[in-house]
Amino acid sequence: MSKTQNAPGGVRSKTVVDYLNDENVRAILYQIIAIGLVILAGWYLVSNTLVNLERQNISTGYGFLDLEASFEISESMVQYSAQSSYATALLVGLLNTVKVSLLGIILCTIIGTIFGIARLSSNWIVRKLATVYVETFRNIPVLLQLFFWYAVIPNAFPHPRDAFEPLPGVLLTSRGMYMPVPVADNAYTLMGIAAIIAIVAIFFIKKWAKKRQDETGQPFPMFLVGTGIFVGLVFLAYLIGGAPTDMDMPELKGFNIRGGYNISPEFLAVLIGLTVYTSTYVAEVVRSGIQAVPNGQWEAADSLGIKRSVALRKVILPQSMRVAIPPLTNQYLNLTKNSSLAVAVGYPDLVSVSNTTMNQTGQAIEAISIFMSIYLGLSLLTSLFMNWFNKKMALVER
Amino acid sequence: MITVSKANKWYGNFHVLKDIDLHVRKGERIVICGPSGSGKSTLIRTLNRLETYQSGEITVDGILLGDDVKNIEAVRREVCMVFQHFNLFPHMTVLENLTLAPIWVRKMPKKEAIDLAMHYLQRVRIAEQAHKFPGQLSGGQQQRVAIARSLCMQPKIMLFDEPTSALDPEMVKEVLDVMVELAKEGMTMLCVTHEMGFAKEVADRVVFMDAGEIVEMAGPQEFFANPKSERTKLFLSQILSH
Amino acid sequence: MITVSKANKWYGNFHVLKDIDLHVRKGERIVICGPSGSGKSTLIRTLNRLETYQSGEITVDGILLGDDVKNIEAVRREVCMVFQHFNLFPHMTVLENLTLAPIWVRKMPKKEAIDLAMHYLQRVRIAEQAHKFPGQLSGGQQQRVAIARSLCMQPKIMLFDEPTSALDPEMVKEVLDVMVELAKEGMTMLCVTHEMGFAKEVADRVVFMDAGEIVEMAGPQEFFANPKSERTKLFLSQILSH
Amino acid sequence: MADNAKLPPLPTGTFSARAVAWSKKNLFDGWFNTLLTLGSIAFLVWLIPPLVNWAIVNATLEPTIEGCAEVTGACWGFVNANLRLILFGTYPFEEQWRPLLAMIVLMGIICFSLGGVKYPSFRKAIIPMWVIGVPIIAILMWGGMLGLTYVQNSYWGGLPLTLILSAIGIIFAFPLGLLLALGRQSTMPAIKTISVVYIEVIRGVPLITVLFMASVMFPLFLPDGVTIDKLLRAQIGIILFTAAYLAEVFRGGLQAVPRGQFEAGDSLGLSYWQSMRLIILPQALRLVIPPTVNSFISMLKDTTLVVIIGLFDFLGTVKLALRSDPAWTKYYVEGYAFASAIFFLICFSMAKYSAYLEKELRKGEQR
Amino acid sequence: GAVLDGIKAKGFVQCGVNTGLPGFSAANAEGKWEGIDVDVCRGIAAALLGDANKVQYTPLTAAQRFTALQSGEIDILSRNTTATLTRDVKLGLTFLGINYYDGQGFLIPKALGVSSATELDGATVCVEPGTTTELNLADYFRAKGMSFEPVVIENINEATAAFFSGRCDVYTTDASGLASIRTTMAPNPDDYVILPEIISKEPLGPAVAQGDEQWADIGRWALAAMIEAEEYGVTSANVDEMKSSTNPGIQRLLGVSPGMGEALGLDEEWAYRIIKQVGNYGESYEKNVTAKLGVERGLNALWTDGGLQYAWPVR
Ligand SMILES: Nc1ncnc2c1ncn2[C@@H]1O[C@H](COP(=O)(O)OP(=O)(O)OP(=O)(O)O)[C@@H](O)[C@H]1O
Ligand SMILES: Nc1ncnc2c1ncn2[C@@H]1O[C@H](COP(=O)(O)OP(=O)(O)OP(=O)(O)O)[C@@H](O)[C@H]1O
Ligand SMILES: [Mg+2]
Ligand SMILES: [Mg+2]
Repeated sequence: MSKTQNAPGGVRSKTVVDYLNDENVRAILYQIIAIGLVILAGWYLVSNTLVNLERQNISTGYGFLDLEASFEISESMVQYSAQSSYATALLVGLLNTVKVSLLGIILCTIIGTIFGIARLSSNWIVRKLATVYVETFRNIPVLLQLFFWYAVIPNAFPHPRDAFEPLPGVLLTSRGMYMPVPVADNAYTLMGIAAIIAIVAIFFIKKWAKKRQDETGQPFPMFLVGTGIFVGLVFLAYLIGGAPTDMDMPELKGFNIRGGYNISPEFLAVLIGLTVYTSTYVAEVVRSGIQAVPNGQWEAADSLGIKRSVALRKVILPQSMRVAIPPLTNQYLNLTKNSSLAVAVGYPDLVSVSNTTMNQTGQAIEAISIFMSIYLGLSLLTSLFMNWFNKKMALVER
Repeated sequence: MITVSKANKWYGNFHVLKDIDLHVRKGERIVICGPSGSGKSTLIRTLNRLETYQSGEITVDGILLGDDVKNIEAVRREVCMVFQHFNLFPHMTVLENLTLAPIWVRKMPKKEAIDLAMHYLQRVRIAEQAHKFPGQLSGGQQQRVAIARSLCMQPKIMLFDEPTSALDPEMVKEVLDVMVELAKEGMTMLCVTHEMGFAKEVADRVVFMDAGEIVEMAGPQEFFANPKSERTKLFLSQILSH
Repeated sequence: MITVSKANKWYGNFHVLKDIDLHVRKGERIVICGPSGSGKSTLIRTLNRLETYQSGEITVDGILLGDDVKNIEAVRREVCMVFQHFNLFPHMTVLENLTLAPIWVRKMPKKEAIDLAMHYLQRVRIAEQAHKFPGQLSGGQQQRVAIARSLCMQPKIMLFDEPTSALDPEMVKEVLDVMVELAKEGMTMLCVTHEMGFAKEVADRVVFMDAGEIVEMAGPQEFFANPKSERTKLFLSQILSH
Repeated sequence: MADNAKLPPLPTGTFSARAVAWSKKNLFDGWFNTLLTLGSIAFLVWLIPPLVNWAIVNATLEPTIEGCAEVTGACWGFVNANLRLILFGTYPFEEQWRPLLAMIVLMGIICFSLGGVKYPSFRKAIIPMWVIGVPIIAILMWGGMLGLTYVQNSYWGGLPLTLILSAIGIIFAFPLGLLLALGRQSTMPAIKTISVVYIEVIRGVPLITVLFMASVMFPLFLPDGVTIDKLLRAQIGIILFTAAYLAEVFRGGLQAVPRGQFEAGDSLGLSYWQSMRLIILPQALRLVIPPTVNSFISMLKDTTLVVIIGLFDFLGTVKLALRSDPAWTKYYVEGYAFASAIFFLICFSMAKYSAYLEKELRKGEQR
Repeated sequence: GAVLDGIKAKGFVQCGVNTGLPGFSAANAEGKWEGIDVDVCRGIAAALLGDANKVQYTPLTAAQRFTALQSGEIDILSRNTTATLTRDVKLGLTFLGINYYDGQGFLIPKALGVSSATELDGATVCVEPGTTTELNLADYFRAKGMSFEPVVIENINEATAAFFSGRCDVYTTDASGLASIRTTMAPNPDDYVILPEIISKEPLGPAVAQGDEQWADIGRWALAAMIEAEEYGVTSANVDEMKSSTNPGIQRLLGVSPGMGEALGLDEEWAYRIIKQVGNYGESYEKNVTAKLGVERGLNALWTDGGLQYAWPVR
């Protein structure tokens, strides 16, 4: 501010008291004090830690990351064995965390939306069942629920030797679910390329179709044509590639079922537990999102003669989405964070691997700092993505 | 066009509409006024079946308004309502607001719907705002869009529930102007409003309601010049004194 | 009493107040009007330091209004503001609303504060509502409480920002009556309002603002009878026509 | 008005006619609803009988391992035999009336505080109740005075511990969260940044990492020879964690108070702290009571995570009991079911209460 | 040293134990801590403070145990901890001796028809994390050129439940644990066998932090006294009669001929009190391990009986 501080009676120089009475000066003082306190506290903790580490001969630094981990991890999305480094082990844990969180987020959104709408259903029994579901699974600690699912899943299915085979090649056992996967072949690469070409083609056709509709008002059966192009092109590539039929079928070899793709009971327990728990919150978010749209919007649609189903789709849901996004983001973050409980039922997530690492190397500070910053990073990423989405959905205001 | 006979409505035990009798002819313009809570909104919302009624009979354009879904749909195609708070769809542009109902209810081709919408937007004099969102418009502009949206359904009857009372004083005029024009073109209109100037200018009849009853019903000259009932006199003295 | 000289204010790059010059003598009653967004609210809020200003000088009752906390406190003790939306404290009874500032700012004993409050409540004619909560009162009553609350601070200057525009038409009169009384008793008042009847009756000067500038300033007779600037004429035609 | 008042027409018909009409409207309204109804009924038929058989018909309450071995259903005998261990953990056996009493006192204060929201006359007593109640609980739990023997807090456990961790957590997180919320709203960039960073960092990491840090790393932060015991560290971790979440709750409350209220305070000449204390906080806090109760419920559920760092909260003592004799270990399903039931009871009733409060408060606004 | 002074000042020993491992340290139905690890702490308290009950227990998870010791939160860690070089040197601990010799083994269902660990190629193995067990397992299979799939479960309840539901072919942990899991938790114990191979050495013992030699000495010799008492046949029942024994070893142990207590900075009755109040090693083993887990002495028999328990002489 460039104003002079002269009193109306005449010129007088400013005293210290005048300075202390100035709002701006005061604000700066408060801030300096606050920052000072934070720095002081930080310095105190760090210096204590250094002294303690020194005194107790505890080694520090992230050098251990290159050492051989020498423990096995049951499921991994990258190449890993006991000879791999701790860094690789942590990466495996991270990927497992991401895998279960991502799938959990998708599933809990679907299930939560269904139950959220069911709670507003006009069908009494459906409404009550949805309420019971939501209230039950919301009010029991998620850790207990994980224990519960992990107790149920391995017991619900037979030993691999007597595996239950609902579809040829799909095996349900106490060690999880096995599915056949195609053996690698050039044809699949070709199909991938075809899929990309199809998507690009569909993109352009859609642009053209929109233009045509705007000009002539004639709609274009985009969904049918698009599906046709996609399926056709990919199938063509499959035939050109020689139509390979080899599948890697899961079958019993020795102790275990070998081959195919395995979904372990630990993973299932964590996934189901987190999904069920979080879906109850998502259901509440969806319900209140729908209820948050002012009644006037329904009335306006009614008075225009628009059918309720169309009104829900075109008028209400797009608006409730806007209300629902911030609390949904919170639930997604919670799910990601709760995935750290996977350690309790033996799913090798980030915390589980870090825990073992911490125990073997004794370097608690480093291990904790690694997984804390990874979680922070994941949370930030999720928030950023949802903020971006929120902006996209936000209403334009004056 | 509209026949209301002995209509009664309760909210729980609260009797909001008491033996309402009202006949509206085609092309007639009716202004409804009365103190707050007297049931004005409830009455016109009942005509559109936004509210149910419990006894009596209401027919609109020859269609009996009851629980029959087909009848309700038919009535709603003919009767459009403009609300105090506009109730525009905030996530759609002005144009999308206007074309939504023609496309989904009248099954009109999109292009035609847009032409129609632009026609009515010009009529309410905001064609240049077609691609903005409601949130970007002033209150008066929003209300004009709401009127245009109703007009796009080409209704036989328009209902207005205090269309100007949420507006800044300067914007009232632009909305009233549009309504006066409509009235002059012969649209059948029922309008809840306290704008007595408007009532004097266009109303064929003024209806005064109090405590759920129609207390007085007369042509505007007579209504303002020599109101019969005490309640009407009191109300008019309050509303005109400043 | 109030001297504003060459005051300028920006919101970011938006210049809301442009070289405002205004002198208000003790006991003078000023009405400010102008189109929406012209900076009327901003101007009177600046006088109370609810908003800062960036250049120029404002002195109130001889105190320079700047960044000095003591000065701000001193000014606020002398200047009270009545808002469009009343801003009563909903968790306190009417009486508590009125005694809050005398007790905490003027350090008045509680009993004395209550006597004072009852005095002003009688003056705005709602003494019988003293123990109700604001939510239980009508809009007009709430605004009268808000005025009484300001009076309890026994200010030298009162500012009003559209005190009647959030009220139902029936309630406007009761609030205006109270304000007219105050004006007749000689309180220094600045009032943003579109109630032209009020302006004609009590204003010593009418200030017309547009786009952040004071466009015209004149006694009410002259202002309404022959406005000088085109902008004023346009505005008056809009506001008086209905 | 009274003379021409009529009563609304009543629904007519016999009871059964009305029941048919009801189910037609609520259960079989259209083919889709009929399908849903039938599906739901099938699901219930599939689920309920086996569950009842296991939990009640074929179950036993006999508190011996032999008794349990004989039945095919649930072995509630496990819970029966170890009830005191499950409820109070390793708290000295003869002294267990003390945690019981402490728990009753705590529940009493909590209920009273929640009731205060509804009955304004209670309100003045809430803070004194806590000020007196917390020391009473502390004396009961620790002892070491008034003739009570000293009990170290590494012996505390079970339901009292769960309740204490969450109640103390909320009480201390409350002021901290309030400060953080005010800090986050501050116009001073440094203070705002500190608050935002704290809140976002804590909210960005899982509670168990905070607990790990409190239990494993925290001792390293302290100078040599200064130790804080495990329970206190976990409690501090929970407080720090909860404060960040409460800060967001409060921020919501503060934002819900209209700006005009600040301005009215300013224009009456009240200072920042006066406005806060007299005008803003009373309104904001009233608004955030329901979400605060919800935070309390989350915290109650989250205290189960302290088993991961070796404290015996209610879930921890169930596990402890499962291991008190290896022969009990296989009855973990009964143990978890019991724990679930207790947690459900507490959380559900509080959630209902908070929903009820929300409605009451909304009514209050409209008055 | 500082730790010892601290203990004397506060009047009790703060002892870090397992959060629940039957036989070693677990709470009984009355919530009292029991087990062979608990008895070590009780013995030390008896020697130092005169009363075996002057012990406070801090239950610790595997992850917390070393930090708790380093920070001084506990005075002694008696929590079935394997003594290794890294822990001794890098973590700054001092091990006081071995109170349980263990080794890692395998438990498998009979139906699999496996009689040796060398046939386990490709098996799924349930294991608890964070201990040396997990590493030994990986080492063993690697050394034998076999592969396996681990299922790592933090909590023994979940881990054993998973094994018995068929989630794993093999359950591995220390042999002491295997025996008790088989007898008490299996639906039918006869369906399961413990394989003969022991794949690792697990010397378990109490540890203290480096830096207070006197405190370490007291702990070390309290443990030794319990073992030596068994060698001499001194039990809690006959310790009073034994005071009049003519065996010079017993006389030194029980303080009849003075010198030992003084050397430790204790009174001469220190070992007498341990045996009187806690019992000798054999009694502790019998009461806790044999009774709770049904595990025989094996490696933990005295050296004179072919075992490894061989106390440093108290002289
Ligand atoms: N859903 C409802 N449930 C119960 N009572 C209602 C409901 N809607 C309105 N009422 C009551 O019915 C009465 C009439 O309401 P209505 O909105 O028709 O009045 P109005 O004449 O339009 O008043 P205003 O001028 O304030 O809009 C009022 O007393 C109102 O409180
Ligand atoms: N906090 C703010 N940040 C940016 N611009 C603002 C802010 N407050 C007000 N403005 C702008 O400053 C201009 C003047 O606002 P002001 O509220 O003073 O107008 P007004 O004359 O009181 O209008 P009205 O009659 O609608 O109350 C407007 O264009 C408004 O958009
Ligand atoms: Mg109305
Ligand atoms: Mg304004």
